[in-house]
Amino acid sequence: MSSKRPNQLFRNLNAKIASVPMILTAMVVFFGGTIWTIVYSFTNSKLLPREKWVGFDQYERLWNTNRWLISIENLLIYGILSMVFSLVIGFVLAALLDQKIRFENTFRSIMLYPYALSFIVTGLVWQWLLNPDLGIPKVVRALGWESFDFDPLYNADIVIYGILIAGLWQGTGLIMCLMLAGMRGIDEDIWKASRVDGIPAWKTYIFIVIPMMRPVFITTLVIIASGLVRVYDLVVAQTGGGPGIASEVPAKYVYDMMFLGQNLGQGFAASTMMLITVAIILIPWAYLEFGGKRRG
Amino acid sequence: TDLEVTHWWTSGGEAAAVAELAKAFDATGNKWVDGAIAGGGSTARPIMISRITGGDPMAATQFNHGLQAQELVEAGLMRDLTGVAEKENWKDVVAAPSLLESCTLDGKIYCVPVNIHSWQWLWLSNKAFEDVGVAVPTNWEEFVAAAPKLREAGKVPLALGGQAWQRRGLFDVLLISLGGKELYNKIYQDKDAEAARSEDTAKIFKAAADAREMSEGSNVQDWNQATNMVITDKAGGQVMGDWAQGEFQVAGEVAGEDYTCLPGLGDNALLTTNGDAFYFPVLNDEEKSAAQEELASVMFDAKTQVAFNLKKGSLPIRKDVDLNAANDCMKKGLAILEKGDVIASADQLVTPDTATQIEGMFTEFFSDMSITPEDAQERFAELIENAD
Amino acid sequence: MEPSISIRNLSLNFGALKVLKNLDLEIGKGEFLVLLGSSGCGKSTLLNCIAGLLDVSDGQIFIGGRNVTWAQPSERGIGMVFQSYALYPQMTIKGNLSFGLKNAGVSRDEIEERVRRAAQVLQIEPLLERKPAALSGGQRQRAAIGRALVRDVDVFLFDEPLSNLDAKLRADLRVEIKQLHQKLHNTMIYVTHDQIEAMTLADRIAIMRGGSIMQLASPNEIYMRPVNKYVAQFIGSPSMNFFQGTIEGRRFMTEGLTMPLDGYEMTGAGAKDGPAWFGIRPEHVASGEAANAMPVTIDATVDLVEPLGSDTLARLEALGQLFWIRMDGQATVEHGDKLTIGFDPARAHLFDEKTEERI
Amino acid sequence: MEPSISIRNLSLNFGALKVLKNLDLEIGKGEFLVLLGSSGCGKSTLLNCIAGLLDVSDGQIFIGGRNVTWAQPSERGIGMVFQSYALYPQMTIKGNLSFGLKNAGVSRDEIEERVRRAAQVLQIEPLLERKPAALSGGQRQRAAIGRALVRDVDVFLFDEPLSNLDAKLRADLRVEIKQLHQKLHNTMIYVTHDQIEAMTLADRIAIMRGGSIMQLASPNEIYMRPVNKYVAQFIGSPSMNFFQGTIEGRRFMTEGLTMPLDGYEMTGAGAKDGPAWFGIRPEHVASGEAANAMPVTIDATVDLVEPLGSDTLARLEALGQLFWIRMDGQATVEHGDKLTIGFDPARAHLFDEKTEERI
Amino acid sequence: MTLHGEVGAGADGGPRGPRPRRRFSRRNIFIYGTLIVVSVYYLLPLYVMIVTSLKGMPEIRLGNIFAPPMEITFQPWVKAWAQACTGLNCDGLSRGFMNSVIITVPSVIISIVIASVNGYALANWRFKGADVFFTILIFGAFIPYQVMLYPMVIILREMGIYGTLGGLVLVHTVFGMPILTLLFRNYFTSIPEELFKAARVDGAGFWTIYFKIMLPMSLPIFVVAMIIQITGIWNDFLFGVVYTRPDTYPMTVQLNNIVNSVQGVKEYNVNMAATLLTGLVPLVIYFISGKLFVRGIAAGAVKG
Ligand SMILES: Nc1ncnc2c1ncn2[C@@H]1O[C@H](COP(=O)(O)OP(=O)(O)OP(=O)(O)O)[C@@H](O)[C@H]1O
Ligand SMILES: Nc1ncnc2c1ncn2[C@@H]1O[C@H](COP(=O)(O)OP(=O)(O)OP(=O)(O)O)[C@@H](O)[C@H]1O
Ligand SMILES: [Mg+2]
Ligand SMILES: [Mg+2]
Repeated sequence: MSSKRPNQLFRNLNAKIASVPMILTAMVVFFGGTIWTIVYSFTNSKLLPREKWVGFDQYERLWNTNRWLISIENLLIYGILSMVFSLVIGFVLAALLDQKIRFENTFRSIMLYPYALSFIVTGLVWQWLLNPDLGIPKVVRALGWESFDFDPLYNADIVIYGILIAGLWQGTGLIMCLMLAGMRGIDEDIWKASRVDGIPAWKTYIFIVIPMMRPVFITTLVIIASGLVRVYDLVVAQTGGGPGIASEVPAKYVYDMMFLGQNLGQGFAASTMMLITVAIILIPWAYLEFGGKRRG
Repeated sequence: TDLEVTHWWTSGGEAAAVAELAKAFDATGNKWVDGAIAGGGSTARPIMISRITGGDPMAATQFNHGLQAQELVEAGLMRDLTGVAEKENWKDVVAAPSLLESCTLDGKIYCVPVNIHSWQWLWLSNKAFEDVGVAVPTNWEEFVAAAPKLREAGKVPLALGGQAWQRRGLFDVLLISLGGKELYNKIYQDKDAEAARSEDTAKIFKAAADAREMSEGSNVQDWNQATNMVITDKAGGQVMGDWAQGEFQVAGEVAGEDYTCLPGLGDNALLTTNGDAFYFPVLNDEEKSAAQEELASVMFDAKTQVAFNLKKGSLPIRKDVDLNAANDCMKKGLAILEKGDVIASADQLVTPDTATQIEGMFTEFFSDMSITPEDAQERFAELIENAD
Repeated sequence: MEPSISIRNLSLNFGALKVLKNLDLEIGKGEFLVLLGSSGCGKSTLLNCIAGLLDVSDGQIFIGGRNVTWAQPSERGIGMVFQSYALYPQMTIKGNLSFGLKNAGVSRDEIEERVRRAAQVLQIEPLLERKPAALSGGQRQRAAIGRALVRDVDVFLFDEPLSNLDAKLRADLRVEIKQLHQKLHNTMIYVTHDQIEAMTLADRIAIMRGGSIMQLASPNEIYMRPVNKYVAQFIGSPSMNFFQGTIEGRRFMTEGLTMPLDGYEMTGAGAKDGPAWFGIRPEHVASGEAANAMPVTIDATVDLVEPLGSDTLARLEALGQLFWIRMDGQATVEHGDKLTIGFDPARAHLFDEKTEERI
Repeated sequence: MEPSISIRNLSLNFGALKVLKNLDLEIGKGEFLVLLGSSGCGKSTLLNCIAGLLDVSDGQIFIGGRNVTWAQPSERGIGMVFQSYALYPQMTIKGNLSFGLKNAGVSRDEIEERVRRAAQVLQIEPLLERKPAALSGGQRQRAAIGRALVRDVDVFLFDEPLSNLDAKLRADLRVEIKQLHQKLHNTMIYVTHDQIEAMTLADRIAIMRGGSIMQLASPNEIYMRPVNKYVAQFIGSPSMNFFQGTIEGRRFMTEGLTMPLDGYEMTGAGAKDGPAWFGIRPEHVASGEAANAMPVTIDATVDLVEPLGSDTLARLEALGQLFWIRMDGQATVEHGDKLTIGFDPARAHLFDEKTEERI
Repeated sequence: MTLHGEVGAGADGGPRGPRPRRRFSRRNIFIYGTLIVVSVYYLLPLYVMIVTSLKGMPEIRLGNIFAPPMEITFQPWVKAWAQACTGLNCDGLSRGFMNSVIITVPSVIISIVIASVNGYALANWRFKGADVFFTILIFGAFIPYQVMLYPMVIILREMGIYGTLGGLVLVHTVFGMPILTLLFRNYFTSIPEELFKAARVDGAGFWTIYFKIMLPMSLPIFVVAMIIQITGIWNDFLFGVVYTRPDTYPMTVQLNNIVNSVQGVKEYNVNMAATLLTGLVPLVIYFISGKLFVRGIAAGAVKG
């Protein structure tokens, strides 16, 4: 037992050794990969990465590309709507399930099961359901509503909503579960207090429960947001970006540029823009979550 | 020796054609391990490229001709097939020298072209026109004129799939067939933006706008689904390459009776030659390397070529083959080929990057009625201007 | 006493579990009733029934003469304060106080006025603009009381409001609640399992056990005349000391000791002979010189000493069993000391051995 | 006294927050030391430093003469008991008790033996095969103590072990811990903010405030001679009563009253004139007849009465301020009664107004 | 206040006993009505998939996708499982099933083991800089897979494990790590710290505490992690196709091949059957462990 302060590096060495995979993943894959991507976004790499520097050319081209702009716009629309709807629908469903109802488990399973299915499957099924010649639109017309003309997958103006319907179908169940868990975590006494105060249930949810569920909402937002940048699979399976380029998304742009267009530089530039966006959203959050407070 | 061959030939006709290749290869005592990836080149190519650059290459892989694989070749990842080619005298027997040309880099041959494809075909459903009481058109203009009748009868005049390459393809066909060889070359070969902005090109865009209107309501993604609309007489016609013929065959339809094919849209019988080629990544395994050369040789073999191309609906890459079994349409194509009315396809002229951009632009154009032909033309011209 | 709350034949079951069993209770207007009992005896359940937060299984509840058995909590004219404070965390204290009123459609001025008054009574005026998270435990509980206060109701229900506070704060707030009651004269029902709180606050204490009320009486009565051994043992710290023995005539006999029961007031018919428990509270046992003046004296050995400052508790060994006594704070005894103790059987409590009822 | 634990110049910071400040402390072998202080004063932090669960920022810790400043918790020869019991929920009680021994590689027989012995001491033998969830709070805490016990160590650390229990159980377990100490004679450090526990258990109490020790002395000394006003006020319930005034000569003068300080033992040099606090504990104030015998008498009005059964607390108004006194349990006073109270200044406590140090 | 009717009125004429509950109160109609409508939305695709997969092609072409099959046929299932062709291989999904199992099992196990140890180290053994790494890791949760595809190819190539099962496991471990580590970290943080302290006093080291104390307490979160990973890995297409060879293609790749290999008309019934078959494993897991999943979510995810 030395009285000297031992080398800090070797204190709790096991913990550090156990963290090596995490450190490697963080540093080599995510950090390294990000840096590598950014560096090569300043080259005109085509099929293979090469160090031919072209400055900001790729970015200039990126922001002059209609498809990229539409992708961004789509992601914005999809992102905002899917956040709003996921949260609202998830919350409302959770609130309904929270009413001590019968068959709660059944309802919950029904809402959650789509989450078990991949985006590919989701996309395929909804592509089919929304097909104007086969799916719901046809049935509605067959039922007598002749003028029913809802064909989101073939109408550039609303295609993104067609994707949204599928996306929500797949993801809201999980959000609902998170919300439900959050609601159940709220002190029973709060509910009692509000009942004694004569506050109607819906008001209690809106003015008291929602503000108390802040951490849940943050977790939920993170989960939705991390799903957003990956909306690729769904789009590919459901519309392939079409009609035209009406439902393109940034991740697809990146992918297509890198592998179809064989213009890695352009793909990397687009990736970098996505990463920057993510960073802008995420860093303040990470700071608040991990930097600001310490564990007591 | 087992060789893994990746490709994206998964439609009915295509699969049957691949089977011929496999059969021929298996007959040499080796084994063809099929690595089909469905969803077309756009799905398959990234996977192929990743595997090759990732150091886990397949033994052979399909690529389109042209610039797609050039960098892989330059990086020394592809096997040099010059030895086989010279031994078997490919240069002399090849039907479309330009295709072998595009397999060549610095005088060395790196791929095996296996067929000749041409894009400039209009496929028409005889029955569809019969239904509406119009004669089967003999050229594009008649087809356009017949469109309203088809519409009235609840048919889609022109079937057009949603994938980007089909849409650009349609435009390129219109460009060649209606605009002629010169205009085409100016634009794609010389990257002449002026030509792209010219009156002549404007006409093409007008025609494209017509096509756009005619294709409304197609609502399919894959090209063969569009073809299927023609086969089932739901659509009047489709502009598609000769590979569409494979689908008609699988469906048991007979050229001339059930359907009509118009090369060059019936206007300008010019064909681009395009084709599929197989590349052979460099492998460390001696045995496999030897088998690779065997496979290359099998693919180019005259017998295999006939069997393969009959199924595929394309033209063989060799001139020294007997094509008695070929049908009507194929013969029409051969005739044009023999006359030498062939030009290089756009894929050989522009980089994939530019091609993707042009595809993007046309996908947009064909699905968005609000884009005027003039706007589209201007954007097209800009892309041509900036092409490298 | 005009009843403010009366509970008739109340039962409550959770599934098969009978938590409250045919309970009857009348609470007078302005009375401070404490429900005391060990954990799980049904105190909170009873309170929740009164508040309307739980549906009764049987029976009726009247508040202020009205049958409120089926009324909503907010219609019952009650205010409630919870152990966990249950303040709405994202609202200021003022918001907490006024939220219920706003909902009830009380006018803005009236709300202002009521909040101001409640804040003044509870001395939380400077805290009105703060959020609960920025308050100490005691301040939070005061705010929670304020929320009940502004409702201007006749009945206050408290569910262990002080359990989450530390000893010092608990004592302070106890006094404040007492004063509040003296000022407002509302009916208050207060659940606790802390007997100090019960003793100091209550007009009457209801000792509950297993869903029934064992004894309902004033603190003094409960302390002086517990109806059964459970209550006797439950109230008082350290607990009452018990000897097992027999009553014969007017004497209690246990091993090695016979005590005359002169001065002991029997309940009911008077002395029944038979096996019984003899109980005496530690504070009713004298030691040292004072012991000699007592009718009964015993020799004992000190086993353990607990100096509390103001008093000293000592555990003795006597008659083969342990025995707590409360001594003066200045008393200096140590483990092993021999001591003579004495007590007056008139201050004792006798319980039937079987029924454990007071004799 | 041979020191069992000595802490030299210990500091601990959480980032910028200095929680412990150059703390020195010597604890004798077999001593029972209680760390007492209000919430957040650093008690748990100090205990965790001793246990090695927190890395110190500066200073040294010796246990049994060994410098253990950087030793692992398990190498320090300590056992620790936590407020939340911290029993491993998935193991039986026996598993809980033997876990540490298994880790240390103690032989199977030895483990059996030690567990048996500990279980016997704590009377939890019948519970050994149960899981913690199947135990009551008191049984859990006993098991948690058992877990420390089997480790056969010289030093036991307790972090508010009884806070989660109800009043009755708390009193029982307090006694058990006391007895355990009498039996084992280990060194024990016990954190609490309950002064009853502190008073009854401790050989010495360390009163902490803001990361420093204010006073370290025996319970009696702390009760009788608190070194400053904070300690005086902190110890005792109800708190000491204070008057603000001035010392002149050997008299204390406050509005409307002058008291001779005969019999008051000054600390240090003796009387310093100047503004000061005069403190007197509620239990040192006599009322009724006894009051008249006291050197100082005051007339007062009863403001509030808290009958505790064994005693009665009363809050009086006297000299324009509130004033607590402790009376006999039988005393019957009521709000509004007039009363004469008296006390002996010899039993008072004087503190400098500025430094708040004892005079 | 008026009394609530005669029902159950007691001796005093007031209500007595439990508040009467109406089965079909407005509130109940609203709640159950909404839930049922919503359930229809969620179930519709599944219903259509099942119904379609049991129809023959002619019936599909004719009709209404919602109509139940007039003639139930299991041929599409058989075809999807054993006969559907991709290129030359006409053995349907069956080949992919074992591959998926072979890929999923080690990937799930290894990624969970690593992430749980990391989460535990982060929650209980905080060392300097851990938060920085963790933040970067969380950042990684937001990076689209496509972006990392290329760097990952290079990393695997440099490690020489490209195309091996090990490589694929590594990829899944890496990309599963952010969200799993977050889950485990949150869960372990919610375990009372005193338990951890007690174990340290008891002389348990890093691994002993992990295995003997933490692990047995973490069933719910392990279930959540397992479900997330099984679904994620089983459903993965991108990595499965990029980092494997044809003979080891997982089921999703086969599914894509079947669905996208259009031979003439799309065989919707076969496609649906194939889709259902592919989704079966995660679906079954969800239905079996749904309750634990919710519990685990409550324990691990919600406490941010
Ligand atoms: N919602 C419930 N469902 C089932 N049983 C319950 C419910 N609430 C309480 N109980 C049971 O009813 C009994 C009484 O509970 P109650 O909360 O009234 O006790 P209490 O006297 O308030 O105890 P404490 O002092 O611990 O608060 C207990 O046995 C408890 O387990
Ligand atoms: N991990 C930590 N990080 C930052 N500050 C801490 C941490 N742990 C404790 N503190 C702070 O250190 C101070 C002392 O805390 P400590 O837990 O020692 O108090 P305590 O005396 O044990 O209080 P209590 O009686 O409430 O347990 C408090 O102000 C607390 O906020
Ligand atoms: Mg309770
Ligand atoms: Mg503490």
